[in-house]
Amino acid sequence: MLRDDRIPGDQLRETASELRDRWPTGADADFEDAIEFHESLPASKRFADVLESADRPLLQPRAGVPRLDDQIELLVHLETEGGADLLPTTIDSYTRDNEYEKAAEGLAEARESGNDTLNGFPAVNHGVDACRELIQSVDAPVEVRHGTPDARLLAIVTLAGGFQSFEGGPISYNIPYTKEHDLEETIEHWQFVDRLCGAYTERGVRINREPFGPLTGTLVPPAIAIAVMIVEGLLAATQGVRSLTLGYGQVGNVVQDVAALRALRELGEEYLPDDAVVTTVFHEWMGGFPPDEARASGVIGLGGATAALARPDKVITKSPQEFQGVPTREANAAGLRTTRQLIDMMVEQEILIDGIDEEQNLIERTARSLVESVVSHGDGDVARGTVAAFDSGALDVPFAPSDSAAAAVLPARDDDGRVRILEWGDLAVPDETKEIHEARLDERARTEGRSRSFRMVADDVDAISDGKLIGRPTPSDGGGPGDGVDTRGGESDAD
Amino acid sequence: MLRDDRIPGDQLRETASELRDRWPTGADADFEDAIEFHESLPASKRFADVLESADRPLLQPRAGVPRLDDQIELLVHLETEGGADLLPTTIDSYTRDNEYEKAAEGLAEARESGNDTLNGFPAVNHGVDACRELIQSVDAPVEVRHGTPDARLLAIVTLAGGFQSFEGGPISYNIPYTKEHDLEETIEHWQFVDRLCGAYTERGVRINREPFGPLTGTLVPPAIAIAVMIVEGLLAATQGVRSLTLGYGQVGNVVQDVAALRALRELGEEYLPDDAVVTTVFHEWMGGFPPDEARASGVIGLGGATAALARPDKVITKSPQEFQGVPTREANAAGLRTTRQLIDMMVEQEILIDGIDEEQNLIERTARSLVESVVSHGDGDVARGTVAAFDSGALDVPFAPSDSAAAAVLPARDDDGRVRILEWGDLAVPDETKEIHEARLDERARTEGRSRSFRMVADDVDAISDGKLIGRPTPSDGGGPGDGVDTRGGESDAD
Amino acid sequence: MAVAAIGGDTHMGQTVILGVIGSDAHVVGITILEQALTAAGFDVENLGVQTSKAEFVSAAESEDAGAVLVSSLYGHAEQDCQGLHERLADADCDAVTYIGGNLAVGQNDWAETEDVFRELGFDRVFDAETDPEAVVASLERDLDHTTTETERVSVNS
Amino acid sequence: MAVAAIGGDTHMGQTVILGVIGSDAHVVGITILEQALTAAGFDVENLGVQTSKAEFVSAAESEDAGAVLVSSLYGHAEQDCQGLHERLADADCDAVTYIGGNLAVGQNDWAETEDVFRELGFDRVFDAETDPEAVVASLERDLDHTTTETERVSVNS
Ligand code: B12
Ligand code: B12
Repeated sequence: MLRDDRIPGDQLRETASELRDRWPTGADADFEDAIEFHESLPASKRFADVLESADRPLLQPRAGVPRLDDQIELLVHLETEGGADLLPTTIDSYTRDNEYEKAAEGLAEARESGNDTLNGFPAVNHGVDACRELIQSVDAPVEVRHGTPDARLLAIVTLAGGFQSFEGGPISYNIPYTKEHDLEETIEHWQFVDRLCGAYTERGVRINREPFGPLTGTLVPPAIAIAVMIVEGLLAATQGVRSLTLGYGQVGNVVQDVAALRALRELGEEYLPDDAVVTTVFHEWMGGFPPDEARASGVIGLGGATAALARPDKVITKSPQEFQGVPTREANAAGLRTTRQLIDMMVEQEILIDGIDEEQNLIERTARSLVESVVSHGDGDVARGTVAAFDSGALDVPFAPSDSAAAAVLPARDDDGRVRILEWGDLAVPDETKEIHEARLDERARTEGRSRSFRMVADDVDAISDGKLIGRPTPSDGGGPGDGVDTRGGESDAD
Repeated sequence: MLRDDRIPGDQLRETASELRDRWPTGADADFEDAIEFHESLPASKRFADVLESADRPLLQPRAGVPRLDDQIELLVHLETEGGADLLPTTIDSYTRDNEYEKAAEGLAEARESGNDTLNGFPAVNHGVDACRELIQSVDAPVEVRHGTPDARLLAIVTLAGGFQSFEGGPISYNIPYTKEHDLEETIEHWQFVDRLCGAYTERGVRINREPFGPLTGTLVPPAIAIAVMIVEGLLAATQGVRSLTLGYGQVGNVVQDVAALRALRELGEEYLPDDAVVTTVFHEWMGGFPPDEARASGVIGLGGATAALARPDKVITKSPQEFQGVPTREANAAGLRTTRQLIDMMVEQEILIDGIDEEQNLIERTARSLVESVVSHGDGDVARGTVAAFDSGALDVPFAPSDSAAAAVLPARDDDGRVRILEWGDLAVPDETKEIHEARLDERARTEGRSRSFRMVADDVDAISDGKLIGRPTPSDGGGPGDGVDTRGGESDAD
Repeated sequence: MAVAAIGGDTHMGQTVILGVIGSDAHVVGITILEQALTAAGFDVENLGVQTSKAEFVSAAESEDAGAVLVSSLYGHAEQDCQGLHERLADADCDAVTYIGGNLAVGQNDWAETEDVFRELGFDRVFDAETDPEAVVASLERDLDHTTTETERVSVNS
Repeated sequence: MAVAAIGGDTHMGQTVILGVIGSDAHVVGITILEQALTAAGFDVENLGVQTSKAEFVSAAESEDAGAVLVSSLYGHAEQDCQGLHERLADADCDAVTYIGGNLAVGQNDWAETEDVFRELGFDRVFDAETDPEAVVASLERDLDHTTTETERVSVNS
């Protein structure tokens, strides 16, 4: 039965050896050998240390292409031309689905055709040695970024391959990323991943773990994201993880974003054990981007400005080509530099904004009530509580595609652009909190002369890509300045 | 003798007819005919009305190319693809020097070769009809932007040509733009320009006048810029100008920029006559830009964010190619859209920042003391006072190339990035103000472990183009992330 | 985005099948589309994300669908749609087929992308800038049109 | 930007002429350069902005300048520098000549721009990204070099 208990060493070894048999490259992932490799790395590649000792927000992009040489080139480019402080390796979708066979085909095709036929780096297929070559070819520490519900083999291979940070978690890489994966099973799989990281940690190789804060990336109310971060942090800590980077995705309202990042750090430190070092990561806007690089740079600019005000430990940057597709390396580096310029111009300024405390307070109260509800759903066991709370809808994520989540919660912005909750489902939130949200949404409804409804949600989902923060109803729908894209979108008739 | 008195109507006519003989196109500039043309324009092209009735900051780029058809195309592009609310026509350097002969050569060459051999639109050479064609070919109101000490003939031609806004002023288009032009004479020339605008205004065609607030664009202390704006506003109002847009160039410190824009509006309304409508314009960073479009977009982003907080009536945008040279129209439109995205995402948010009042107060006290000093230097006459105050150094502009200014004032940033004054020259500022600045600069000197000196100034001048706000001393000078430009600058050896 | 007034006419009772194909989990687009289509009076069967070709085909078959709307955002649309139209044909399904979303990996040329999906058999190809109203308008045209043609055929036979 | 330590050695007493040519008024660059060159021990004669060719030539002549540094930012450098080197030659001035700043209108190709100014006779061409320290280093090389050669010549004669 699922329990929030540390996996015994022998069980870890047993499962590991079973998993290593699933794909030929698994055999090369020898733990002792891996420890040795990690110990051979210079201090500048120790992810946890570099991140935790930084005196300014470190920048990290997302990036992954199928071939090893291309991936090395890409990362070197992001380091030298983008000034990335921390590097990523984003994994392809087949690997995320554990379809190593299909990934192998895609990789072979990529090698033959020279085209990027996969949307990321199939690390399992590449295997341990290739990963080590990658780690050795760059100067900064590298993280595995993916979206994999069952990331056990991926973790075995990549950690043995020298990566020192591993993104994801049982909620954050299930609920937003899949339809049918069972949540209980996913938690077990991540207990394994965390336990593996814990095993490295015990041997002095402190693997950084980063739960994925943005979730569905689309108007996620801060308290929900924070509650999920705390729960995943707790589960990871149980397994021996000692370096935890909790995430949060920008919503675009400056006061709310700064308040949320502070609340995240505050509650992270409060809930997580003292021997785990807690850091925070701020993701630049994760929702729909404008179909125009110039306006996208504006969105990125607001991300950088917010980061300068909130001072998270790390910022995950976006590129101006986010709307279009996987960015070119130049665009990816551009996103880094735009962000860097804003942070560096603002970070030395003292800019004290009113009302942050109040918003932070509201977020903390709500997040606490969600975490407490998880704990009580599990009679004190966070693992079981998570499953039960999602099942009952006490914990929920808006726009969740997963069958494990109610997805009954619907967010909408208030008149100031802060993300509030319009539909609560069965979310475990105090009535007093609900009243505050409802009052704020009523205020907006009055301003707009329409009633609160799904139309607000739909309008808000598109607002930033349409060039605004709040999806106000417009008298006419067309018009507006051009967007630098040739066709104003739409269909191409086949006749 | 120079006096701040309205030019009598007959003298205006006399000078005008003299000027119209200086270049063949002058003959076509008939005042009655011009009034008729202006009256034929739709309300959407009445510059003053459009600007003064706007409910959000309007955006305006800078743009000028030699040929008429190209200029039309350029402006249409900025309107449709950039979403510009107000349009510019930037005049070339020869015209600014009243060298219409050279401008004619450049224009002929441009027409033959298709190259832009002039750095702007030679409006005098084009003449009245071409200007009207330009005005008729676009939808938004258009302003003449230049930098001409003696802009009398330019004003005669362009106002007859249907332009409804005219940038500049006797200080702001002399001190930063020329070495040898006599200030007294320049004031007389601008009294003519303002009187001409006043003549249109009396006939119901309210020409908007916009003194050039950024001055030398390089670390100009807000109080100096504001004092110059007030003085130029007063001189213009005397001549009958009734629509005045006072300008200010971003310094990059958010608190100081918001405070300065508020002070500008406040003092503008206080000092200028009630029958003149005062609006404000915020120029995105006018100093040296980063040699990299991505980082330049970051600078522009901070401009947009500041505009959203300060809500000026108008914003003059920069392009990401500012460093390189005159931007392509695409880059120019991109600067508009990046700015627009930031403003529209932020403008509905209530973001109350502490300490703005205090800074505003300091700026207002200093600016007031400068304006009072001008008045007393002229025994109550602002025109004569201006000449005398520049002569004595009581009014001064940092980095002024003009022989008319002492250019003894040297600015530097304090530890928070606000522009303070390091060298005062004879600037007419209360001791108490000087003490505040000096204390702030000492704070910075302590932080940096070096003494206050010109090196701070030099470092600050380059800071934003190097990616920071404050020019801190760096242990090593090289290194840092690439800047997306192939060569890291420097010389090319001819051997 | 503007959403049509709630409660338009019902459109011939012909079901519209909607889903995200392959292992793609981007759900926001179809959530918005479902809402817009429903508001416009269409009968929508939303299969959700990570829907296989087989699921599309069997839903189209069992609902006698008038239209099959396939969404794909994550960049593997081409692989995921291989053979879909053959299977629809095998099942005697004559529904119009649309595909929309972000259809290629990376910064590809749209015209090229478009051709690829026409070749695969889609009647209409929509990019990621598509306004839901445009989809509603298209479907209204295509479904009325299809219905009329079918009627004419039966009169003639 | 880093500025050299104040009070370096004096460089052979050879005057460096500095100015902005034509009707260009961009003064910040030469202000920074003057300061850096002076700090490095050069004897600088700063003619300021809007300096004509004639002014450059007569200053170079009367100061027996070792180097003439021409700055141009506003995009008319090419027109403004036509004939400058001929006039310097006429005045028997053998100073090394540098030009720097933003040398073309618009978004031109640097290699092309560079060629244009070499053709005009400049010994070195600097772009707008030039660090003042690089100018100091170059001048140190060029002026010492020139001096040494001159000395050698006089020993031999
Ligand atoms: C939010 C988001 C996510 C969220 C999704 C949460 C969720 N479950 O929905 C998260 C963070 C989980 C995520 C994950 C991934 N994402 Co994602 N994501 C986005 C993002 C930012 C916005 C998408 C969105 O919701 N838009 C808003 C909705 C309303 O618009 P829409 O989806 O485009 O739908 C509209 C139109 O496209 C059209 N439409 C859509 N479908 C159809 C169908 C028909 C028939 C018609 C007519 C019209 C139509 O109408 C819709 C309504 O207006 C986009 C980039 C962007 N667009 O800005 C990337 C993006 C789509 N993601 C991308 C990628 C690669 C991924 C990942 C593979 C991860 C990665 N590398 O980290 C994973 C995939 C996981 C999986 N198994 O699917 C890429 C796709 C690359 C490509 N195609 O070349 C994009 C473009 C980002 C990028 N630039 O790299 N993502
Ligand atoms: C500040 C500024 C102004 C201020 C100048 C105030 C003043 N009097 O100094 C104001 C606002 C008045 C102004 C006016 C104009 N400007 Co202006 N300005 C700038 C800006 C933003 C910064 C220049 C600067 O001070 N940089 C900081 C200093 C430290 O750097 P620097 O000047 O480049 O100098 C360094 C190097 O270039 C090099 N260097 C320079 N000279 C030399 C010489 C030698 C021998 C060597 C070795 C090295 C060297 O070393 C210096 C020190 O590091 C630039 C764009 C940019 N660079 O970001 C535009 C820019 C130079 N201006 C431009 C233009 C067109 C004008 C105008 C014609 C106006 C217009 N269209 O409105 C007028 C010209 C008026 C006139 N008569 O000259 C263009 C030039 C276009 C081109 N070359 O293709 C630019 C590039 C802006 C643009 N993108 O359009 N400007």
